[in-house]
Amino acid sequence: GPAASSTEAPAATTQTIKIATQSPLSGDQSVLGVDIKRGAEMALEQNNAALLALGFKVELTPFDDQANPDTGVANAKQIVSDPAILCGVGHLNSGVMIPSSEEYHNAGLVFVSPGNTNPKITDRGYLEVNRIVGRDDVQGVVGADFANKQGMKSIFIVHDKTAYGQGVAEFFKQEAEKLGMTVTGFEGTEEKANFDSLLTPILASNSDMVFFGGLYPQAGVLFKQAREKGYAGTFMGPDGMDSSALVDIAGPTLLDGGGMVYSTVAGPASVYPGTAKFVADFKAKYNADPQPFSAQSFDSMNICLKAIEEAVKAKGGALPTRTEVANAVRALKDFPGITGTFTFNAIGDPTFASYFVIKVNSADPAKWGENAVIETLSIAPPSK
Amino acid sequence: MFSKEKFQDFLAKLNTGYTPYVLILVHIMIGAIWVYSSPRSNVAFVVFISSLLTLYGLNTNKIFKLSAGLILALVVMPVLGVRNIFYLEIMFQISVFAALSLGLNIVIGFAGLLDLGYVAFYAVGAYLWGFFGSQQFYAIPYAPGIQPSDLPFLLPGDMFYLFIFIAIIVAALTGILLGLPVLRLRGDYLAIVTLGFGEVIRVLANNLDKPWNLTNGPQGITPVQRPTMPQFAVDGFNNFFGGIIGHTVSKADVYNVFFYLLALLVIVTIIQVVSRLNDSKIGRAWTAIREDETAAIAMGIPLVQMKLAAFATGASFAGAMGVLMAASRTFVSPESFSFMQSIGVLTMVILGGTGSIPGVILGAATVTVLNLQILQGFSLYLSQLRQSDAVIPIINFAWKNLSTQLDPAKYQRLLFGAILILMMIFRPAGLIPAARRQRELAADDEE
Amino acid sequence: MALLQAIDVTKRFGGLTAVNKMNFELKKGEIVSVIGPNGAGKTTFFNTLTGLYRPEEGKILFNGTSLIGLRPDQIAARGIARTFQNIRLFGNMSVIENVLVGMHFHLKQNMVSAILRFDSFKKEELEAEACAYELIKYVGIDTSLSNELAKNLPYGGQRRVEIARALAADPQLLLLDEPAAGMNPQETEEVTNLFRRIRDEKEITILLIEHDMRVVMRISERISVMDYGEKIAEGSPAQIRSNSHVIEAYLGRGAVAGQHEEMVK
Amino acid sequence: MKRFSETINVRELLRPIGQMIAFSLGGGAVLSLVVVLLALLLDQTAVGQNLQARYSVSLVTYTLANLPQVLIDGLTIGFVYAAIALGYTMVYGVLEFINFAHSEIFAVGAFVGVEILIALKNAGILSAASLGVAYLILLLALLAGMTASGFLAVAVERIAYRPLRGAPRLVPLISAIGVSFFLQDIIRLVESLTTGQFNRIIPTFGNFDERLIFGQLPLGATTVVLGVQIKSLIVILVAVIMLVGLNYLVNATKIGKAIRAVAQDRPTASLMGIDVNRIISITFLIGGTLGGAAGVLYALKFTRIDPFVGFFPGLKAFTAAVLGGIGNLTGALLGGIVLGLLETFAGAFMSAFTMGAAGAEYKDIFAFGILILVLIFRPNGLMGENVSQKA
Amino acid sequence: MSLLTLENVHSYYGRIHALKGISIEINQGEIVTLIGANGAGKSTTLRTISGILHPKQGRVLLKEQDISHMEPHNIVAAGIGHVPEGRGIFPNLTVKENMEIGAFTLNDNAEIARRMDHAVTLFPRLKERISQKGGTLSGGEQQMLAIARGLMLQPSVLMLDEPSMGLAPVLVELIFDIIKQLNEQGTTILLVEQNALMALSIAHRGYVLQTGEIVISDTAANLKQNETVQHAYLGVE
Ligand SMILES: Nc1ncnc2c1ncn2[C@@H]1O[C@H](COP(=O)(O)OP(=O)(O)OP(=O)(O)O)[C@@H](O)[C@H]1O
Ligand SMILES: Nc1ncnc2c1ncn2[C@@H]1O[C@H](COP(=O)(O)OP(=O)(O)OP(=O)(O)O)[C@@H](O)[C@H]1O
Ligand SMILES: [Mg+2]
Ligand SMILES: [Mg+2]
Repeated sequence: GPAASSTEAPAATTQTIKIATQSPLSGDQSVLGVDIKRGAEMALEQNNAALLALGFKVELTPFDDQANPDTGVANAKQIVSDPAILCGVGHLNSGVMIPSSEEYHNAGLVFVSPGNTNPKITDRGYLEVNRIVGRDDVQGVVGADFANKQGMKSIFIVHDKTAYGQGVAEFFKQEAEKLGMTVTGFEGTEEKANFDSLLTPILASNSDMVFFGGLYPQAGVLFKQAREKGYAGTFMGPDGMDSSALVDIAGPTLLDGGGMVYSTVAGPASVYPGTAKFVADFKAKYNADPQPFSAQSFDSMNICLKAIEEAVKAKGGALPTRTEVANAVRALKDFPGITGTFTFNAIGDPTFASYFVIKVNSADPAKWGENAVIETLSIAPPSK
Repeated sequence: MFSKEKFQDFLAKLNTGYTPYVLILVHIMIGAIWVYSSPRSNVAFVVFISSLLTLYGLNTNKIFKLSAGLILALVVMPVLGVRNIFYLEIMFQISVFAALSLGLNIVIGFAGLLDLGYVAFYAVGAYLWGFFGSQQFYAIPYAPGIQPSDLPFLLPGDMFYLFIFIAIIVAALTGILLGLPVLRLRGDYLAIVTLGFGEVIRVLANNLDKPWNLTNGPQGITPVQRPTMPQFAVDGFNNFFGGIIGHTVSKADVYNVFFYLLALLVIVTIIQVVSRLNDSKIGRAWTAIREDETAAIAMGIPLVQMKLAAFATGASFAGAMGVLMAASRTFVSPESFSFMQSIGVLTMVILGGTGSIPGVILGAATVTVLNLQILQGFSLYLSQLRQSDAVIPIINFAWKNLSTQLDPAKYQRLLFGAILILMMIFRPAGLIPAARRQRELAADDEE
Repeated sequence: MALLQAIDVTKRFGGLTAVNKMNFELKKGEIVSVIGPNGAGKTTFFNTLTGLYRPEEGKILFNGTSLIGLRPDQIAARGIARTFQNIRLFGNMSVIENVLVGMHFHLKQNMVSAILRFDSFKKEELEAEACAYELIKYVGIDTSLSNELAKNLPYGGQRRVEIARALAADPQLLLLDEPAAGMNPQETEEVTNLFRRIRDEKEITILLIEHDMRVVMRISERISVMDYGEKIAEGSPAQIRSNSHVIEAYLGRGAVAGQHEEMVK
Repeated sequence: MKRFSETINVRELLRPIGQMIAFSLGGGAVLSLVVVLLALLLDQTAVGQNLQARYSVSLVTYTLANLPQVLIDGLTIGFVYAAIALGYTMVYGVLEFINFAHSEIFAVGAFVGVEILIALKNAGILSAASLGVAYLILLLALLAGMTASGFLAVAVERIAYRPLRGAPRLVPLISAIGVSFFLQDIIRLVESLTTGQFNRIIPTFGNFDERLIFGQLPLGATTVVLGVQIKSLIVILVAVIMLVGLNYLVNATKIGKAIRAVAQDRPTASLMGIDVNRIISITFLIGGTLGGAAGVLYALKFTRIDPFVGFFPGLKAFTAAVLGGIGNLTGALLGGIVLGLLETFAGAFMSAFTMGAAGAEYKDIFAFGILILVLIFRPNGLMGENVSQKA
Repeated sequence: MSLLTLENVHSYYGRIHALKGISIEINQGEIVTLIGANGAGKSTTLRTISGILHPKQGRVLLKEQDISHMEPHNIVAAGIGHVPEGRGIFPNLTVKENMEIGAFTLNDNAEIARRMDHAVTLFPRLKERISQKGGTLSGGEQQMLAIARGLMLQPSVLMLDEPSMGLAPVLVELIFDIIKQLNEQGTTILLVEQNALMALSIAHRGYVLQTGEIVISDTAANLKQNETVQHAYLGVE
């Protein structure tokens, strides 16, 4: 058993294993990217004991992909050229993940993605590419189903023109039309501050719901301005909305009218108690609330650690190869994370990712944790 | 006593007779052996590639320079590169950006037109092959993300070679199309219009997924095909270099070498074209326009035509490089063509020395190495320190306690910005100033 | 037939008529001066001839064909070269490059031949260079200065380079705008002789604007006087010198004019 | 003592206000006419039917009902652009270079203003403030932002631009890009040292978020509520004051004349007894101050700021400056108004006129497209005058 | 005691050694002229005095005060005016504004207006062009403006660099008359002219510069008779 091995085999010389992260640490996407790194960092600090006991010191090697494919690929090559790196966590942008993961694949280095929901990531079927988040095609569907159940008739869809936001929005739209709801508009915008012009058709369409495919900083401002202009319907969004800063930005009027709901793959505290501890630890360590994908990054890192541990054990305490670690990731069964329980399917998607629809209950950012789960779904990724 | 003159004498002595030959060879040897023996040391790599500078700067005969350069670029680099593909990637990116900088240099350095949207032409090339070299043609009816993945490819991968040439033409035409209306504008107006144009191209790439899905929007197009790599090439590479490299090289890595060499080829072509043009009536006309438009036109130089020529030439190189990039990455997405990229290339040109071909190449190399290797390496090093038990000696400060907010990895722009400012203050004419400009600066610095 | 003919040329700036119904004719091989008070419209008239300004009214015929609406570079290509009142050399190009730029439209090379370096290209470049050296020598610049940056030459030297650059275009008509301004008497005399040589040896017609009567009176075969945009007198130097209207408006009666007389003798 | 009219050039005070009104009315009228005409033309075509199907209103009704609000929104954002553009224009006018770092100077102003408000909020002062006090507090934040940005701009010029005065034109440009990067990360560093996060949200206080309602227009099943937010009015008001003040300073005072002289010929200006360095510092001070004010107003209007907030508004503002004719203050205003109106019109009506195929995502393309068009016909911008050097 | 003194002044443009140890003395109330071939360093001398260029070696003294390292605006404030070669008109300022800038150091609006009136009566042409932009003036009009602007300051020492360049003969006469008048009213004048004969005819003393060095200095009358001067600079054969 693990306990036995940890007492008997503290190797005389500890070997160093490294785990890489890649996310934008600089530039305007660093808000999210830095917290991906932090989530992983915290997981490593909290859970490196098992490997240490086996005689392996685990180090984090954080890389900055600058949200730029060229930098991502160059870093990827640097990562794969370091034999001590056995597992990786990243990226934020699908546009960076896709070309970079070609390198991981060539080198047999396993990566666990905390945030890339683009279907293409796993559709290539690489052994080395896994993710613990749901796919856009599922999350969009969850949202649309929910909206339908709530009796929404007309929906205006907005997205942020990123692979993530537009991805979710496209699937939401597809499903919504299938369910017979009217999609009154489908518009993308890179605007971050002034939504006046976009609000003209939104208000004129008199839709029951506005769905925003994207992240909370943009959504918060949009929702705030929409309410200021008198929009009274419901707002909805995907897991990119999951931040207390949303209500801080959007202000109390967010809850007026139809209020605000969001779908998420990250379990709320009531379902996954680990989440609450994570948030508390995070605040203690970094003096800030974790951003979206930070908890997922925490889980991704834990999966890496666990897989390496399993691989080491399977090899009788010796340093495993990258392929062995990659296989070990796929071999994990019902890994208990704070954002779900994970088992990977043949292409690296989590089987039966859990999806929640959550309603925002309070305009006080401090009470973000008290948002109510109003729907829980467990959905398998579409089979290929 | 140390004196400046003595030191300069000493330097001059080093640069005569056989000494420079010895110095160059020693530098290359040390660099190569060091990189070979510790294939992951950044310092070793910087020492190694700086041997190109020694080779360029020291005074040796042309044939020696050429053959040493060729061996370095065609043999030593690929061999060391496949031992650590990160280096190959850096060399590849240096080549790509050097090619882009050389193209932009025609526009800025020679004709004096400030173009802030240069990557637009790069995007044109990349999307051209991205569209024709992938399944995108058959994905037109589907919204991004929801197309089936088993669509056929429109063209075979070997059309890649043809598309390099097509891209040259298409990018040049795009340059002319943009240039026609705007080239009458004064310098800074041109700057902002080209900036706008760069944004327009990026926004189009991001948005032309509706009503017809031509670019697949923000998701980008993948997979983009590469030309076929015959097995014998892979085997040949392994047979030939296997002994030195120490492991068998996979097809993917031979592709890396291939694209690296292709980029080199483009650079050599550009250098030839640019220096020959510069040394003809066209180059003289560009300089004349840069100096005084009114006088130039009164001397019979057709202004718009010459400016268009500069614009189109610059654009065409970017177009060719775009095709190369799309194939090497097998992926194109709008993120590669942001305004920041344009600024990056501009920085390389000016940092290296506007109008100076070797300068611009050095500028591209410096920025790329700085960005991908030195700054990242520095950050990693500090991050390692923070995870170790190391202590700063005298003040007895444990690295562990360094606030996580101070993580240097997050502040690359700060470092980069500071480097830019300092460079401009202390070396405003660039790393290797253009020969002509050097005199200009020397004469002006009293004013 | 007249080489150049300006008929009723008018150029206005807002409310100001800088050139007013100007009629002017130039025969092949002449040296003619345009003089007149400051702001009379002389430079503006030059600028309309070379296409930098488009006149509101009137015709300009060169060798019988109209120049109106042509771009400056097209007009230059038809054989009109010029210098500028404020020297406008390409300061950061060498002297010889400046002269080579003047040959631009005579060179047959194009992008393709320049890149591929055909023999014809090399030959042409060599010839052009030789020709440029010739011209530099011709205008009286030491050829050892050929590779000096133009802006590093003293004022008088720059004026000469400008003339060489204009000659490089192998023009039929050369327009000189105050070529002797800022020159001392000795240099003034040298360039005056140069102009005469250019006309005699190269058979180039010369039209010049100048305030220095030492130049004007010595070489002009004919002088046109402008004031307030109009031609107020025309004639031989002797006629103009004694035209009371011109004396009043332009020459003045005092020391300067007298001095010039003295000097010319 | 001199009489008022002798010392104050009233004409220079009134002229920009008149121009402002003329531009706003003119720009709005032209664009309104275009969309209304388009709507009339397309009403009975597939375009109209598509809209009928989606919103159950006719295209003409849709256009007419939305028009007033779109005009108001367009002008508001236009004034924001104009306010930022003034800073660019100021510096460009004197040094003839694009101060890329202006967007970060703007951001610093925004952060200083917002941090003060957050501090006041945490001290409980903000929530207790009466309306009058709220306005005073806003003024305080505005002044603080202006001061910080003003001094920062002067410091940046000293350190990063002044040593480069004699260098070729592109050199200070690169230095400015360097400053821009540097400041972005400095803001990030400073802000995250205190709270771990580097974005900030302006506290809600006073009545700035309230919307003054003018009336309602029926639109199919719904109504369009016409109104303008108090904070938008504040933005416009401050921008107008800034413009008038700056215009007066530059065109009617001695300092202004000196600024223009330095802009055109530094050595000669110094021969006139003008202290060139001082004038350049003053210019940066003014430009920075305006940038800081714009930053605080921006935060007030759009709620959330981060160290990169300056970038896009900066880009737009610079475009506006060029559109109007760079270096020309009134031009900056006109450019801002035109750009603001244009993009708001594009964002609001594109989707209706293209049957949903293209919408708000193209509004920037629209802005740049118009810029190119304008420059083809007026190569020096709308107000730029062409002082060609004489041959 | 001299009003303005140059002691062994060396000036450089980058590496170009333009003034090689020049010493000049100008007394209160004098007209002093500098003559020399193109590129001799006449303009450089004026630039060095007015602070646009700082000497690498040597001193410039104004009434015994060392001004060699003062900035141009302070030198102007100390009473030295400089009408530069090439005119230096502010192209986007109107004629009127150009003239107002000339009196920048002055704060009395009435006095400024008075001086402006005086200047435009001297050059009626400028009055016609009063609200035209400086950059669109003809060459000679710009020259008039430059001189008029120099008069606005009413400095105690006025340096004029080739004031007659590009001017019609009548105006050249006028300019020299004005210079004489100014001098009679007490302004000390340092004059650089290509038209050396005329310059010498109104000057008290003159210096001859040759490639950055002073080769002759004498009274104007003597210089006029000096054969070298006659031959090289007066065009007498
Ligand atoms: N672009 C312009 N805008 C307005 N007025 C102008 C412009 N160009 C020239 N002028 C005016 O037109 C008149 C003629 O100018 P022009 O330069 O032709 O004179 P000129 O005869 O060459 O004088 P000079 O001998 O002083 O050089 C002048 O009064 C001048 O102010
Ligand atoms: N800005 C400059 N940069 C470099 N060299 C210069 C510069 N200005 C003048 N020189 C050089 O300095 C020397 C003296 O020039 P200066 O202008 O003082 O001559 P000058 O006597 O006024 O001649 P001119 O009669 O032509 O006005 C010349 O050799 C000239 O080429
Ligand atoms: Mg003239
Ligand atoms: Mg001079």
